[in-house]
Amino acid sequence: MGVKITRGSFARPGTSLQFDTGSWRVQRPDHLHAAAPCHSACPAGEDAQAWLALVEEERFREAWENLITANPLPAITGRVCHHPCETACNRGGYDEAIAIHHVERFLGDMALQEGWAYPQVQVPDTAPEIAVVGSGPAGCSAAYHLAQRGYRVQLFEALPVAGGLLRSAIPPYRLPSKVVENELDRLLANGIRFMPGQRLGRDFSLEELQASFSAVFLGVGTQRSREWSIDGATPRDLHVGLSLLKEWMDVGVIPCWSSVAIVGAGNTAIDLARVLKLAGVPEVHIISHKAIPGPGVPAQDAMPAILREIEQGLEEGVTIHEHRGVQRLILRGEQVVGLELVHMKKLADANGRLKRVAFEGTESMLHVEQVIPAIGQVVDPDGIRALLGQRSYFRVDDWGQFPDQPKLFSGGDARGDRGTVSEAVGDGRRAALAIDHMLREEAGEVPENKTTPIPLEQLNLNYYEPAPRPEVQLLDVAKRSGFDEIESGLTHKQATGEGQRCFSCGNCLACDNCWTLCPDVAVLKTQDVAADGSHYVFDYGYCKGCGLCARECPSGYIVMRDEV
Amino acid sequence: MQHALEGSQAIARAVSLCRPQVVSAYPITPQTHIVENLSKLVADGVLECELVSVESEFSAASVALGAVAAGSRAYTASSSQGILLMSEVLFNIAGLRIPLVLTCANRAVSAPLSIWNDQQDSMAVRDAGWIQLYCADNQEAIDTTIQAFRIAEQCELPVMVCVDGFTLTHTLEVLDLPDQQQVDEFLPAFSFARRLDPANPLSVGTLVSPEYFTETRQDHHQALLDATAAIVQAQSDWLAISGRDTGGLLRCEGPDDAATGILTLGSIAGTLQEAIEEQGDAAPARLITLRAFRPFPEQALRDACQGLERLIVLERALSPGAGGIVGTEVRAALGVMDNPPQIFNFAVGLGGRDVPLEIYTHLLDAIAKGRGTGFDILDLDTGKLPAETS
Amino acid sequence: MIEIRIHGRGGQGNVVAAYLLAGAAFEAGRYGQAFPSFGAERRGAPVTAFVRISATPIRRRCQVRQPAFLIIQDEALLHVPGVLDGLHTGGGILVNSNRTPDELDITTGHELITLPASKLANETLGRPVPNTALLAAFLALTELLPQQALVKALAERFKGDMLERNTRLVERAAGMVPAGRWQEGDHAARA
Amino acid sequence: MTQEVNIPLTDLRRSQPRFSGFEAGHRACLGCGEALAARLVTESAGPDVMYANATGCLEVFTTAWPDSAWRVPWMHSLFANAAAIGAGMEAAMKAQGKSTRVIAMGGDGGTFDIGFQALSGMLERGHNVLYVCFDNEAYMNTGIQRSSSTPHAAATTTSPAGRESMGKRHMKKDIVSIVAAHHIPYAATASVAYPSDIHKKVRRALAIDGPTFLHIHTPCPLGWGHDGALTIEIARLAVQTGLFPVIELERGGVAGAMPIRKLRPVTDYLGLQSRFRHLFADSSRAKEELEHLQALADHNIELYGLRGEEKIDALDSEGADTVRRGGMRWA
Repeated sequence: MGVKITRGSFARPGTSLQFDTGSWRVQRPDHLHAAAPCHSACPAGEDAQAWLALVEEERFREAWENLITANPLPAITGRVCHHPCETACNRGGYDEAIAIHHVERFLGDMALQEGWAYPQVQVPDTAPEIAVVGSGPAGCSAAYHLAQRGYRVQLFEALPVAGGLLRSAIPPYRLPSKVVENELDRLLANGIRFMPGQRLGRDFSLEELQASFSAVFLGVGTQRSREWSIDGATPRDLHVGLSLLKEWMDVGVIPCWSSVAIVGAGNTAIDLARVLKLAGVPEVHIISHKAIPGPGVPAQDAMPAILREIEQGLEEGVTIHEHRGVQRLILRGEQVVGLELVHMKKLADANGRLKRVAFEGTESMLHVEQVIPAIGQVVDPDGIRALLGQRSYFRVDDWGQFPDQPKLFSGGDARGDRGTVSEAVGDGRRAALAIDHMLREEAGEVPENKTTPIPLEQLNLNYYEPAPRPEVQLLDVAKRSGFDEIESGLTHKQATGEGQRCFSCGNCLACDNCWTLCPDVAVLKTQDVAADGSHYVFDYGYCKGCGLCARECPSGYIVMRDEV
Repeated sequence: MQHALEGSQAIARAVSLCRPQVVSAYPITPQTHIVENLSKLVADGVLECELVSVESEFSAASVALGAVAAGSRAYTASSSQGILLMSEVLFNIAGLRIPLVLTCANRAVSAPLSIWNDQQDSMAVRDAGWIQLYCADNQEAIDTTIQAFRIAEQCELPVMVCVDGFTLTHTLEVLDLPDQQQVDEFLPAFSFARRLDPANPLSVGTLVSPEYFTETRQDHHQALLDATAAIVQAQSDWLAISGRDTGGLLRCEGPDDAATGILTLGSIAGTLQEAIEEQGDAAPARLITLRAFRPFPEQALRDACQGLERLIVLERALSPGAGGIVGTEVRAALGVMDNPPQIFNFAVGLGGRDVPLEIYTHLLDAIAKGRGTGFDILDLDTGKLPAETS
Repeated sequence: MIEIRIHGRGGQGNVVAAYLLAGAAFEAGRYGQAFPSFGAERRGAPVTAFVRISATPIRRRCQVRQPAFLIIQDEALLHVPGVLDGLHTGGGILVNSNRTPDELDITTGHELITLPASKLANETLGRPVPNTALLAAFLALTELLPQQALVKALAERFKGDMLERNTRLVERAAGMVPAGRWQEGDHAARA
Repeated sequence: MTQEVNIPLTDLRRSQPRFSGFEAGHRACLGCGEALAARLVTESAGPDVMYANATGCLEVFTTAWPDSAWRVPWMHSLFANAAAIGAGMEAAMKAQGKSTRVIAMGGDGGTFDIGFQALSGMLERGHNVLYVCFDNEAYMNTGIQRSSSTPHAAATTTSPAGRESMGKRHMKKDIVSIVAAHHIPYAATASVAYPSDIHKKVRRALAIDGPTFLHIHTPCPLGWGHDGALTIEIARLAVQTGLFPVIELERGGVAGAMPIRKLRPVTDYLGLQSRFRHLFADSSRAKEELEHLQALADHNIELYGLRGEEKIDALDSEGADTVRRGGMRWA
């Protein structure tokens, strides 16, 4: 440029780049993808944060495709899940949790409406073949994930149609049968050989399966009701909750009593209570050992049923007797006419073990026409008695694998420690991963990201605006028939709004904060997502390690590490 | 073309002919008439420029500095306290090698307060790194102002044109004012390679560590030394256009064989010249009028003093506790001559005291009495002071 | 070279008078030099200005200590110490006054001529500024420069009606003093 | 786990999707608020701007010859004359008929104190200059001496806390009101904690023909005594406590204020900085000073109506630098 810069201390632009301030650093910032609490908490293994990010940008198909890498049935779980993701959601500690559950349904419904298909996988005829028994959520999930991983799958179902409890135990006001049908049709069309009317122990044996398949997954559920009696007394005309519900789902009618007491605190109890109420039973009581979930109620003391269902039941007129147990059945002949109830609570004994204690002097009478136990189901031992032994459920490891039976897996309700559709979906997926790992003869543990979720304290909440969670439309109580779906879906705008509200815990939001706030211009924005998943790189030639970027990263994605 | 003009008016017209783009101004006597006249030229549409009437001399110098740095020809003027208030900026301007022209309407520096002429102000900033040119009369003020812009821009150094306050600035006389065409022929359009420019965004005024400072200073010093050539060149080029000799580094008048020389700077020269002429052959003397004080023209000075037996240095400022400023430098410069003249050094005309025509005879009397061999104030009259009462 | 000293008061146009006279010299093809002796004085205080007129360039810049003529802008200044100092033998004093020299009753040792300059100015210009009338009278007395040179110098400062009035004032004032009476003084000053 | 970098950083640096007027390799302290603010201002202002910079940390740490961190035409002259230099540049641009804008900038010393007269002159003469003051509330370049911007009760090396002293006795000068009293079209305060607000205000100021003023609160980790990582947090707390009101003034009148969403007690702000450590001593004087500072904050909140709770609108990002997925808040 012909300019003498020695004159009067002139300097050329940007020449400070010659000076390496990176040598000042004793700590360096680094990107650390920590798990979002919603991801860690999802029984099905969904990374909600990842697909919410796509929803915000209205990339719905990609969001759905991300979602179905974990859960093939979002239109179903988006209706029936108890959504622990929302309980875990860090946003709950700020204003209100993201309505992840509703957005999941939004995506599931959109996929059905648009006819989106699962990714096509070419399965060679020589691929190992896996038998999946039971086409409930666990079996369907296992079959789907195995098929997606290139295995041939045969899915055995005792009934003529797939779905298991999805069709038989969840009332249509929660889960319309059309949704179940559509989701399962797509799933079964995905390279799975569906074998309806094939019952274990009747049409084939476990041994035959084990002999002709590379691995077997038992998603048989719990088909048998628990024995129920009070001091040995059982009413003659005892109806069991789940059977009653199944009957109503199949036939569409239910006995019209004047008053009913349902004993139990799970989803069956609530579903049945609501069905009875909606069918016109004037008085429906639920007798629960536990309390209605709410603030101050510890998890172990809360009714296991989904809170939303409990609330809607109460709204519809169901009466819930919390912390109450049945002390005595009042029988007239063998006919129930009432119950003697007593206040009960689980308290720790001298050894610290929890024990149910009835409080003397709190007894009361409840006169009802019918008492229905809904205290749970156990595995039907037909054809698998040897496997079950004296137990009510299968005993398997985290991956669903039976001890001493390396090629045999199970999941879902049959495990006994599960109770929800989402958990069953997760079990099916995890078993598929384990089967894949086993058949590939890979060494070590089944690979899965098990990271500790990032706590709220590690986020910088200054960068988030308070914004309310969207409300969905509910059918008026007066208009509820039991068959029409009560909850509507989110609007387009509500769904993307939830994407915006997402904190993106532990993951790069691409918000530009680190790039904008670096006093040393040592953070550079990349055009595409960088190798480590972020949209920025640190230029360690200049970064002095002040830590501002880490401190001001809204989502806790940057950590400072000591220089070594 | 000849005009009867007041000095300040003539300087303003000369500045205007140089087409400055930015003029910053702050009032101080006796400089005020210059910027008043410039303001009038702008108001009358004769001069098209940004006239910035600032709130202090410090800002006047700073505005001019900013303007030149941003690529415009700029001008400002001041006196006395104003020069000192801007002194920090003056050093800065020079150190940044900013080509700026400033007129110093020389005035004494307070305290005691005096609004009248001497040259203490410009002498106080002689080490600021500026070129300093002293004018003997208003014609020289016109011609020097025009030359100053070219010298400044050629050398990338600021030029201070020193004009005796009142004695020149407030004196109306007959002056030759060049026309625009002559000035345009002499002075190219302003250009400054290191100007601030978004297309080539230089950083100006950086921090310079001990590692580089000395070299930067040397570069500046050398630039001032080299400026002597530019001063001489500007003078001869302007002579060719205007027909007037402005004196180059210094002006020498009087008989070649004179044994006595008198060296001075500024407006005393005219009075001295007439005084010497009045003496005729009785007391011939060579009059040396120093025009360039910075750079200090050592060689030209030695050449001018060849053959002198004695040289009287007459100046309008002093360095209290040391003596003459110019005198000291002249002694140093002539000390290396084979036969240096004996040097006498006087200050005269401080704080506006009239320097009468009798100055020459007074000087001769004084040196005859042995005064001035070191340094003396010539026109001292302590007898008139009221007696101190305690 | 002729040296003239003008005594006036702050605000009376003392400096302007000096500039006009030097300007008139220039208009007449002579060299002129004019400068004030500035002080810290404000309006009303006695002030002084100096004028030199010459056929050759003027280089001296010292104050005028021995003027050939004094122009006094009001009669009261005659009593201010130093006003008459240094006036050449044979030099003249022109005083702005409505009275005759005799009526002024002052002994100066020099010829003193009075002119009711303020009165004339008030009548002609509408303002009692004595400069133009005094200068016109001065030029008439000394015949140092043609009146037309003064008019030209005035034209540098005034335009239109004001210039016309000043021109009339020049004519009027010049006619009120004896023409060429101080021509000798000029020679005296030159000597 | 260190990051794998396989993108050529030099190319990437050259192709950042935002104008860069302020380059890496400068020598500011870790977490320097002033460096960040200067970066934000230059990025907001764009390339067609020239800068006059007063003496201070910013000038020293950006231009150690022969290096310069600036990518814009930039000039440092002296401590007191940034506004006058800017005025000169602006006059030159006007004379040359160019549209290049001028930003003059200085620290609190160069603005509130030594450069105040030049600033006032520039404002009064109506130069088309944006003056930006980076306020870190003391003479940091010379070693943390009190300035007229140092807040009440802060300890500096010339207002130390001791047996007879609770830090600076006097109040912080209300510079923005003084500046606004020049009847200029736009004066505003901002905080380095709110970059998009700075961006908006710089753009707004540069769009105005006439003198404008932007006063940016910039924590100094060294002088305030806090970890460099806390610079933004502390700047934000100054706003959220009401001690540093973020306001806009047009023609001398208050035209807007950033509401405080989450009002915080002043102790949250003071407690993070060692310059206020003496206020947490167990003494009645310390407690009184804490109350005094709270009262000053309360006064600001009342004066400018900073309480923002009534008006929370999810789409209104005023009052918080809300992040958005995908960034480019400034695009």
